[in-house]
Amino acid sequence: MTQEMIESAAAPRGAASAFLELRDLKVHFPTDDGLVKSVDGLSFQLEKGKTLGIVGESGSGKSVTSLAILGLHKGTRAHLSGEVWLDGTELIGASKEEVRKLRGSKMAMIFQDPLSALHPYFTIGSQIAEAYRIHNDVSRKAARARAVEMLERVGIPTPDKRVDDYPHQFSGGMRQRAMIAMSLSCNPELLIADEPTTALDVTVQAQILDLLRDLQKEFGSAIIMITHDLGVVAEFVDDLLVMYGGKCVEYGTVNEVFYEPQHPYTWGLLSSVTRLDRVREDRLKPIAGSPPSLINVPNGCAFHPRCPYEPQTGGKGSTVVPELVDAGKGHLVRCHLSAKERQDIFLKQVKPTL
Amino acid sequence: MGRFVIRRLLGVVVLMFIVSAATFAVFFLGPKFVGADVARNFCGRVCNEQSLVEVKAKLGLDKPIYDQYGAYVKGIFVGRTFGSGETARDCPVPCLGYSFKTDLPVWNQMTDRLPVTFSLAIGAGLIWLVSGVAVGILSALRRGTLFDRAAMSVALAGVSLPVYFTGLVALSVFSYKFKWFVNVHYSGFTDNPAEWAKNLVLPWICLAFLYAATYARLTRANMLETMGEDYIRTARAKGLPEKVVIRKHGFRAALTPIVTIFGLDLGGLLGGAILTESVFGFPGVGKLAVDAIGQQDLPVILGVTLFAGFFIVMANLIVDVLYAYVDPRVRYS
Amino acid sequence: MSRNKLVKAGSVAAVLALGAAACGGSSSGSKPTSTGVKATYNAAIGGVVNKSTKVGGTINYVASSDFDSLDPARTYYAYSWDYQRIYQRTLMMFKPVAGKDGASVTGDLATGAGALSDGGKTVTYTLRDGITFETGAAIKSADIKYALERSFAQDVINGGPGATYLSPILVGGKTYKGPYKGGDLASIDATDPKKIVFHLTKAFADFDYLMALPISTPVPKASDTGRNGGANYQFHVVSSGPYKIATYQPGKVLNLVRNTAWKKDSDPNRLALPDKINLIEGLDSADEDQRVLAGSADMEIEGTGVQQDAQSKILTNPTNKVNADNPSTGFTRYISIQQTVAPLDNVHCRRAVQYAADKVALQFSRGGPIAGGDVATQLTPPNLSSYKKIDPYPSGSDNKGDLAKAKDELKQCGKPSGFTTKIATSNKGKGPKTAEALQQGLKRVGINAQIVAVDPSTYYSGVIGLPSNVKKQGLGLAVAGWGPDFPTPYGFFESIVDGRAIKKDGGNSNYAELNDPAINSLIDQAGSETDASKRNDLWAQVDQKVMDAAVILPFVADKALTYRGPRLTNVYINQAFGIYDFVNIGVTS
Amino acid sequence: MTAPLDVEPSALSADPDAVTNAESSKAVEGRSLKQIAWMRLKRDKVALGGAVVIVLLILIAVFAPLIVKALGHPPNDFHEDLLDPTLLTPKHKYGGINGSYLLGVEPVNGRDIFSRIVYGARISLLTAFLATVLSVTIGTVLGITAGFFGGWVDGLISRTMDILLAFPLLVFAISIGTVIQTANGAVLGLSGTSLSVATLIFIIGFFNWPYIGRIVRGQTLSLREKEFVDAARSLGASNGHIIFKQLLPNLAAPVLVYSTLIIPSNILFEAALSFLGVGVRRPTPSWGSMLSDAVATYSIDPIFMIVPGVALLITVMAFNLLGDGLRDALDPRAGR
Repeated sequence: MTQEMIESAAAPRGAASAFLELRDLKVHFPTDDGLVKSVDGLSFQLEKGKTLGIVGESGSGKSVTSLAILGLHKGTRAHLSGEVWLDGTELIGASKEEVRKLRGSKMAMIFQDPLSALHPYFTIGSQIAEAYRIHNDVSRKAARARAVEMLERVGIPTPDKRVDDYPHQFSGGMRQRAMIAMSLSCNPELLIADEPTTALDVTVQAQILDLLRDLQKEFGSAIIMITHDLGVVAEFVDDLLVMYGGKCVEYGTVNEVFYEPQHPYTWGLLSSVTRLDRVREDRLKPIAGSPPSLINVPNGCAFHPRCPYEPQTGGKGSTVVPELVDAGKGHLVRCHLSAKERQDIFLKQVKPTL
Repeated sequence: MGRFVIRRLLGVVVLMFIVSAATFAVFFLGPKFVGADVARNFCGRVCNEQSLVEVKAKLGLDKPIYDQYGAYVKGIFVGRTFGSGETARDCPVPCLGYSFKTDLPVWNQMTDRLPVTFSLAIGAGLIWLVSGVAVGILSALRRGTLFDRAAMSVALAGVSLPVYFTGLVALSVFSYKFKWFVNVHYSGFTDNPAEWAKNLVLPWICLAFLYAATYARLTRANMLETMGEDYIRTARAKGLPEKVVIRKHGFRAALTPIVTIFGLDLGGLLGGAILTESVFGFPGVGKLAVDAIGQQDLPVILGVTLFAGFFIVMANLIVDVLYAYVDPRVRYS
Repeated sequence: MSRNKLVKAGSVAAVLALGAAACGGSSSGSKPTSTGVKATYNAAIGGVVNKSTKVGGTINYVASSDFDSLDPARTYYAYSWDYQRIYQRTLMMFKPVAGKDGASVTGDLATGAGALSDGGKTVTYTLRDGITFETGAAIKSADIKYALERSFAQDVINGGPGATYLSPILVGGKTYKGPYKGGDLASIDATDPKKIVFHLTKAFADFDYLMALPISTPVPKASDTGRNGGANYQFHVVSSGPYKIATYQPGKVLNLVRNTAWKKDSDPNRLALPDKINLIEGLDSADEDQRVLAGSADMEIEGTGVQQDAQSKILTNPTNKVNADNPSTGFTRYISIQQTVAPLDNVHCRRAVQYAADKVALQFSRGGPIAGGDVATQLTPPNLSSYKKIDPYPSGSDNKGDLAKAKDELKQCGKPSGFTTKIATSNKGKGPKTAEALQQGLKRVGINAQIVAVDPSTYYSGVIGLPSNVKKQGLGLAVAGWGPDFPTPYGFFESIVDGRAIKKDGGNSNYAELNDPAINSLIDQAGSETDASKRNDLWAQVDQKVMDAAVILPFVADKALTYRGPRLTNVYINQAFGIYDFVNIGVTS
Repeated sequence: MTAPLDVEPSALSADPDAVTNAESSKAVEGRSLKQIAWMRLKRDKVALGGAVVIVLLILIAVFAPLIVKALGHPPNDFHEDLLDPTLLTPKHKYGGINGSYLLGVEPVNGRDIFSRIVYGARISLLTAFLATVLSVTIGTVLGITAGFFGGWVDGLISRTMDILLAFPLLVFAISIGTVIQTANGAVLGLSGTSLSVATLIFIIGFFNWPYIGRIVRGQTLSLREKEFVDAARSLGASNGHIIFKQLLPNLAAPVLVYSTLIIPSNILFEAALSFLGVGVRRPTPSWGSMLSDAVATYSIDPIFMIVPGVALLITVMAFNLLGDGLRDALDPRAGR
């Protein structure tokens, strides 16, 4: 067990020992309508060579977390607090410039929609070369060679020609590969992949995942895989973090979460996955109700309005925020139900539907 | 690219054809529709039925409209000859005919006035482009600050202020009250560049103010939209310094549409900054148009309309070509 | 007469003044008697301001628009006629003198007035010696003959008054088409290069006046061909006077320099003082005023008067005021009341209009007492010899109309609650304001009028100058004005009240189509009356009768506030044009 | 990530980081577009201010006779006694503003500027509104037609729009205005002021439709490809049904926003034409013709120029503010 969830309250101060460690990260956005608490007290650790999956509905705070790690909320109206330690450096308190230098070199990100994430006016090659040249003092020519090399590495055929193409001339899968090539151009030690395969068809998906896996092996990078696709999770990640309403609701190794899910929300997620191959209409409401408003997060457990087991908490669900507690072997869960109640419900009601 | 340009040029010709035909029709049929006779305007004080017939013949108004139009179009491309015998006048290519009122060749009248309109439009254009875009960018980058609010309030007032009001206010304040610019009138660039510029300051600013306001709003909106684009986030994620992100990745995408709109606006203005010229009494193409319209000086109206239409269409064309050059998505599709 | 845009004092009247021989006692060749006067307010009316013979310098004139044409056969603006006298010579010319004498003529190219023979049907002029074009070529009688013939060619060079005047007078003139198509007009005989002989259809006493119009400016036939001839001659005119055109950019500049071919001893009328005369055209009116007041220009040549801003600067500043004049322009501003349009065919309805009009409002619409003029109660302007004050329709002590009388007239007309009609006006200048003032006045007695505003270029030719159109469109009221070029009653009245002068197919100036046999016969009587005071009595009767018919509602006797640059010399108002005489103006520095 | 407003929570596949751009991202549930827009608009004090001014202006225009009766003098009545007889400008300072003449008097004839401004609001608003209705109607109908049917219909309409946009608009508008003004008889059964107003409406409305036509066409093109249209079509819905029940409701927002934004430009257009002398007939008051009249005297009587100019400014600004607010409310991404 390399990762260990640390309750924010009990978090030891001082430099973190893990390669990446988040301590009580909070990202809040003041808006006209009120304060949006996109991420509200998130902590986890990640070592090199390992992969952490983060799943959750839209607005659960997954992407905001990754942008916070990269320091992309700096200078915006977002209120950040907590700590982000990367290889011994604290990033939240670090200067903009310091974080910028790390960005793209030590940590890189693969974005979800490569068509909109690549600049339409510049060639693929120049965009990759640009990323390389920021952090490496090399000539244009060398940077271009690097771009070709990276394109070749991610499996673009005739990279020396395609290097001068524009993003719109690439197919969806190729664009994603180019995106990956760009992210990897400086051999980052931390790679955050935000739904890297969502826009792609199944075969390409598999290729991209293979590619990431190979690259991870080669460079020993740590990867955070943000996804809604539990299939990808099952195949690719070591640990899994389930987010709901800006908070972690369940955390554990992928096997534990998959085979012994503890949180009612996770149950819902898992049931929706199994329905993927079913008729489309059935998928529309996997979990009753809507994601919570991040401005008016429900009192108590954020999930309680949608939780079918809320009555069993005796009113606690709508009044008290449940703590994140260890359900054994580092498997953390944020739920008022007792371990036994959860066990019963899961075995009797949920498991048969999976 | 070459074919694209050629196809567009052909389109221009067709368009000009239609514009001229429509203008011709409006002025030939319009007066008939309301029961007026154009020839009577140019018949002089001693107009009687006989001289009316003679004037009609002289102006070519006695022929059917399609003949007149045909001769007109022919004149543009191969020139034509007016009258016959000793008093015949050759009107060389591009012949837009002679003014009914002054007997001057329309082409010369327009080229005479072009410098005025060009001076006005291009000077004002540069001012509003630079100031509008600068203010828009600063506003976007400092969104929500006092500067942004102040600039956008001024811009909003700007788009709500017609030049025939700002012009009068400017004249009454800066020309009459403070006497910074007395005798605002057009003076040729070649005569005295300093005088030329001094006289153009007020018109430039008044005309530019209106557009600068629009451009500031537009630039700000575009800039904000662009800076929210995913590819800007990507650029930041690469670790690019913010300056580079804004200048290299932000500007190009945000300003391309501005520059194209600038082309169109400038093209429209070159055909005559009618209101500005009227307010400041500048003898430009727009003033020519207004005067000619009042006098129903058909050849001049036609000439100016064609001229203005030509600039609009050419601006469109240039903008399209430029756009294709700047935006590879257009180029390759 | 009010045809030409912008020109208040400008334009031209039909000048067939039969009684002109007695007017001002014109003995040709008489030297200007006026002595110089100091620059004071109104000094140039009747006096010569800054009399001087100092030679040299440059005059800078300004104008808001271009001349109607520099072609002597085409021009028809008064200021253009006046201005062309600087560099063009005509057979006869209006005397370049201040005061009443300016309205009489003297020989220019001719040695003197035409010699009459054959009962007045043959007129012979002898040309002076030493007269030349700018090319140095001698001016021969054939050049004048050709110039007069040109003015018939309305198909090529339209606009000028030549054909109207000459075609009924010259033998064969009615069918003559001009030299381009019609060859030569036999009734103008130029066989002797020093003599030009006209054969008239009937005796015509005012022929000398006709020959003072620009149409008699000599034109060398050789210069009137090809690219530079015909309609293009206006851009290549050949000078005959002391100056010639150095630069002409239509609508921009007209620069004159000395014509070295001109010989002083051939021209007793022109002093030719300045070396250069520059004119900048196409300026904004307010800009012109600013320049003239600042001294960067010397004078505005159109004579329409300054704008309101300059008016306040002139009248409130004594330094400026001494350089200003407020001359009568000889124009009467009036509303034509069309008896051809119901219910104005009824004299009582017309009189109701006369009484109901608010003359103060109308006067203000023209610019008030200074820029506009005095309230008029009759058609005859005060500077006309036949002027005898009458006020047939007194409009109350405050001049704002007599509404009781107006209502009474309406009752007699059978329209006690008023009626509706239209007011036609030109849409430029002061016309619209005048129409509004009239409209507002008439509304008080229930006469509701709708304003029809038309561009000046069509207004006189196709809108109110075309009787059939007046009827068709029901233009019961029309904003108009009339002034003679030189103040003779005949020139003033003939076109606008003589029923025989009605032009049915366009170009009509008798808008109301007044055709009263009594008036017609009075006009004839006055024409043949040789006694000046009796003749003036007859014209006064015409005035009275026209007013009785109530077809013309005069409201302002025109004035203009004009400014003369202080460095100009020999400045005076020429009565023939109602504006400054440009012929002999010089500069002190 | 387009405006996540109507989006039902489709589990995990909906878009994720809603909050990167805080503005666009409220996880607002269960409210209709209308309600949300209204909510946003209510919060936009500036836009509301614009709306209040517009309502006031409309009331002023509607009740012009009453207002003038209470606070002014008949708009066409002359008051020469209030003028300096030499200069014809108001005798008293500040353009003759006093308790009886709230905005002073006009030079030359002494008409009550306040009354003329109040009546001028009628012309301004009437022409601008009706012209907007005209161009929006033509633009929407032809835009939908072009976008929905495509092919040669689209080609024809699009080319027509191109041609109209290539016309030097103002030159053409003045020309037609002049030709109509020359008509002093009745044209198509209209004459006088009503003819000139109808002409203005026609000119302004007709030449503006291609702008809205292009926008509607573009929107229609993208809507046509949307699933709900496919669904309706597969259920056998007629074109009419699709256009009126599916497309039009979805076009309502952009059309509304655009209409609000072209009203001010139409007001300015009307004023420009009146300024150039081809607007409404005299003596009907119009702000543009007041400005045009003021040209002669602005140097010595600036009030007469400033008053109509400011009236124009306030009106146009109010519409612009409301239009901006509406646009932000209905489509938060545009214009930010």
